[in-house]
Amino acid sequence: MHPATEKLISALQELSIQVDACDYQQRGYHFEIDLEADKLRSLAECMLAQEMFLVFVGGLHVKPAIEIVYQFASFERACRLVVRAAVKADNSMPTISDIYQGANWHERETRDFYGVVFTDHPYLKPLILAEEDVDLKPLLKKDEDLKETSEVRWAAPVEEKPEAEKAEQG
Amino acid sequence: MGNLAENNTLHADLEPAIDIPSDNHYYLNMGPQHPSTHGVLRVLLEMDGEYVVEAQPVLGYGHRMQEKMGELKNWRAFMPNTGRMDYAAALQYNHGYVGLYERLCGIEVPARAEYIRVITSELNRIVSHHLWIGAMLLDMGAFTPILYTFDDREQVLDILEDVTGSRLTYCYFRVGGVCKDIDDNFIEKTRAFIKRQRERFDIYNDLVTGNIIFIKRTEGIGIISPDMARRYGVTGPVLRGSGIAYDVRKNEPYSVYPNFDFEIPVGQNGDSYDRYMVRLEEIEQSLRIIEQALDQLPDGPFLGKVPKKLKMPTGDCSFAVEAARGELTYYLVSGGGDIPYRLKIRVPSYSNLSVLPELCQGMLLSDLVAAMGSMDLVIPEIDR
Amino acid sequence: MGDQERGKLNVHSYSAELQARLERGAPGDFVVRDPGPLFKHKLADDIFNLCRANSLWPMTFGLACCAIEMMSLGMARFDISRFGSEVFRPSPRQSDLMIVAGTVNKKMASAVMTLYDQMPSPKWVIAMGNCAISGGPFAVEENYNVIEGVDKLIPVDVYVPGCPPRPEGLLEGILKLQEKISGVRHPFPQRKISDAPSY
Amino acid sequence: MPPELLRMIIAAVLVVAFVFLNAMILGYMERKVSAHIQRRPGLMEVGPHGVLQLLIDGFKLIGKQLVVPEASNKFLFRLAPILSFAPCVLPFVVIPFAQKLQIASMDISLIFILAMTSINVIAILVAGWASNNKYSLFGTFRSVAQAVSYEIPLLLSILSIILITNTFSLQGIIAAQKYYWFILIQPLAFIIYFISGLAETNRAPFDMPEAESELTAGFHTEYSGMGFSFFFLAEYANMFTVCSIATVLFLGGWKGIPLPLGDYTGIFWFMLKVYGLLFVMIWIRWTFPRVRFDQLMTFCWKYLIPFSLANLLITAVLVKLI
Repeated sequence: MHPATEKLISALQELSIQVDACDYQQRGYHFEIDLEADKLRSLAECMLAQEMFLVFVGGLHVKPAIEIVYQFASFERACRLVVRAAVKADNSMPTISDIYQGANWHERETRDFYGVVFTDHPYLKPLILAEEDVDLKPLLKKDEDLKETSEVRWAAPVEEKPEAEKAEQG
Repeated sequence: MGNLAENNTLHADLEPAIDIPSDNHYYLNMGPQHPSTHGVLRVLLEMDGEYVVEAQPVLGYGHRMQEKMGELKNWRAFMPNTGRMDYAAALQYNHGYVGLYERLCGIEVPARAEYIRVITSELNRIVSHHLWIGAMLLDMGAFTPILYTFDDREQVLDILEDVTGSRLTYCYFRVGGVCKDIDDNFIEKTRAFIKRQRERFDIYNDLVTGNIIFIKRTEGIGIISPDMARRYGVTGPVLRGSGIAYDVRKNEPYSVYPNFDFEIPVGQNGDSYDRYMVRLEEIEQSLRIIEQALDQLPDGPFLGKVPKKLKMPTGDCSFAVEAARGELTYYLVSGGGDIPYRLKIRVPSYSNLSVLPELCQGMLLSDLVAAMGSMDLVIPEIDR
Repeated sequence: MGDQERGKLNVHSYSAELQARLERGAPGDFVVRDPGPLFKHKLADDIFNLCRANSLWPMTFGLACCAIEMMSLGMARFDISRFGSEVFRPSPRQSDLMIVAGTVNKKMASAVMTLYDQMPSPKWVIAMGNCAISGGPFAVEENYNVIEGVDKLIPVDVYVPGCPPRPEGLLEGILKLQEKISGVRHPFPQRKISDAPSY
Repeated sequence: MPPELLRMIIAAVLVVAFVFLNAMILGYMERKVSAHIQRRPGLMEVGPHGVLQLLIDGFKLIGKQLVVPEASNKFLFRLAPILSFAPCVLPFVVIPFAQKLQIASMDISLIFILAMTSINVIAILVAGWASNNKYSLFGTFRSVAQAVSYEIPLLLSILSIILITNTFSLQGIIAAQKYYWFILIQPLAFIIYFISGLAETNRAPFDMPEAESELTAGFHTEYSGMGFSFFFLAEYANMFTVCSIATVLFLGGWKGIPLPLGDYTGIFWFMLKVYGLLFVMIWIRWTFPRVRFDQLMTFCWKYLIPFSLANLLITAVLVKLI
């Protein structure tokens, strides 16, 4: 492992964030983190200090609560992290747009598509959608299509889940 | 944010107007129909005379629901859409999409198919850069270069049309390979093109690179510092112009890129001129890759065995490719079956453009146009 | 600028207008303020139509993929200037022809209509590509943003199908439009291919 | 009818006809030359090699609807094209096309031409202001600043010729070039004059007022139909005027290899030289990118004006000594 990556992992563990290593050949990223929304800002600060850049911010509509997916990567070495954080009970999420300015638009877009409110965001106006479509939230799943969080996570290799077939839709 | 005056040497004697409080600010609406916004970008500008105080891009005039449609269709049905996101470099979008499924489902790709992918992708990158050189100079008021670059572009389009069947919005790659094999005719024409393109660089340099007006318009304009690039997630030639040698092809190699010997051109100052030089050099590097790939091209099948209906495992998967404008990442969340549960597409121009509000403070309107041109924006790609 | 002031920047003055126009229905209902010519004469009309047909100045107006093919048409290989149409005017006031090259979505619709209104008559519209004709690949059931056909917004004269159409296709569309305006396909004697100078 | 009046009427008709013809020829030339620079055939189908294209364009523009924007100043909006067109016709009255082909000979013809060409900037100012469009206003600001600045080196370079010839009469200046053209003894003045002339006529790379990629169409963004074509005509008429002054001052006017009926056929040489210069103007336009506005001003104030002053000074000293 690259020494800078090791440093990043230890810095994250100091923040008591658990980092799981993944199989890059299978998933396309090296580490995954499941995070509480409260720790997001400290994670982002740590990432910036360790010279990672923000690849994207995206939403994921699953059953208990909408998850926001952050992906970070490094300019210097092969190191890609996926961070998933479920939104708080009031459908809100702390913003990281003051740490990573690039997150500004991604968060606005996520608000457009999912209606997640990013607290303290400087300018949470519709970006992609028109002003009158402010409540459209087009990427929210219908109830019958909505899945549990566990249904969209990698299963342990031994477990085969044939019932996943039912996901077919029109 | 007031560091612009220090960075921008050309502005040193002309104090930017941003620090002077003034009631004379006015708003200027640039776009969505404006010759220099490359389609349908709209930028709201707060201006003080000729100086931009603040710029606020308004996106969404080209929003085409690509992420929504990604959740409705299986890979075969969604493939054409990938080519329509970034129409200037469609094959790289194809590449990312099929690569994603191959990684997720563990599908083997024949070596010949990977080589064909690399050759056609790099040709597509050259096409995209051709388009960009012309469009940027068109923004700066020079009309003629675009005709010369389009002339070269048409040569490549002829080659690509032979194998892919379309001129612009390709849908050529398949999960497990490509849909049509290349023949000797293709190889011959490609080699002829490489030779021709190398000669054409002289014309570009005569017409553009050495031109004093061009240098004065681009040097020191729109400086993106490495720190700024990191905060905004800028990638691609725009980032490399700032001196960071980040290229997905080297950093997280995919396909058969490790087999080739090529360099990542980087700039020094991160200004528009560096971005121009980086892209020009990238054409040369792409030519090198194509040359090597043609030499090494193995025999064998061009399409592996793929089940009619893919059965995806549950879980998420990410696949990044180096598109012509920067890092393109497909992130797929699967709930099983053959239709994605969620398809997030990270497009490079989106992050590249998000620098604009910070970049253009205190800039002249003409510089804003030149800086925007140097970023190589494709608006329907940004809006998806 | 403070946050309140930022709000000023984001003005969407079109949306109510768009709604009203969408409700009004068919494009034939538009109020045309053109008073028409002072006098009408058959010969004068013929001459003017001949001139109009051979001098179509398109507007610089690209929306998506098709715009690149529209640009290609202006470039050396296809060279629309042979027919006198290479004068791409950036201002709608000076253009005769609007080539809707690409997908029109809800946000863009009002701008398209405004631009059409800003053009002085007589004016023509070419819907280029499947998106402009019918929404193309984006006309799905869950469509929430794409206008399925620009003819829902403005009257269209010529449809050029394709995704995107080849430049030759658009050229054919322009020739068809000339035929529509003047009644004759390409009014002046057509050049044989062999006579054309080779470039 | 007194013969003098008849002569005036014929002259006026000829001049206006010539302005239209000139615009047509230049428009055709511009589109055809640009096409060949860009390696494409250009106008081809309307008439043989597209020669009728500009005529057709003109007719079409006459037939277009005239749009007057709701919020504009309607009187000024309608006035501007006429204000732009009328003064640029007048210089043709004093341009010596040949020894005897000059409508009116004035002792101060050079001053007259310079005065008339300067009015164009007021027309642009009126057009930009009346349009009530920010882009138009932008173009106007730039245009006025540019025209006022470049007037200075233009005049200074002309002045160094005046010092040599001691006359403002164009025929007098041509007569003074009996043995050699003034471009040989005043090359710097010629270059400065030509560059300033490019800027005065708003030609690329100094086409700030109508910078397409920045200001859509600049000061004439809101003009349609004939309003637009008047600006178009004025631009080409001004180009012709600038180049004909350059021909008179630096290239020996109508002088050339003597032809039969030399008093009248000098027009051949005159036109050859003028259209040669116009060709160079078009060539420059389709080759260079546009300069930035502040660079444009810097270039004028920091380079052109000092150089033309120095040139003027040296000329004055030399004239005094010789």
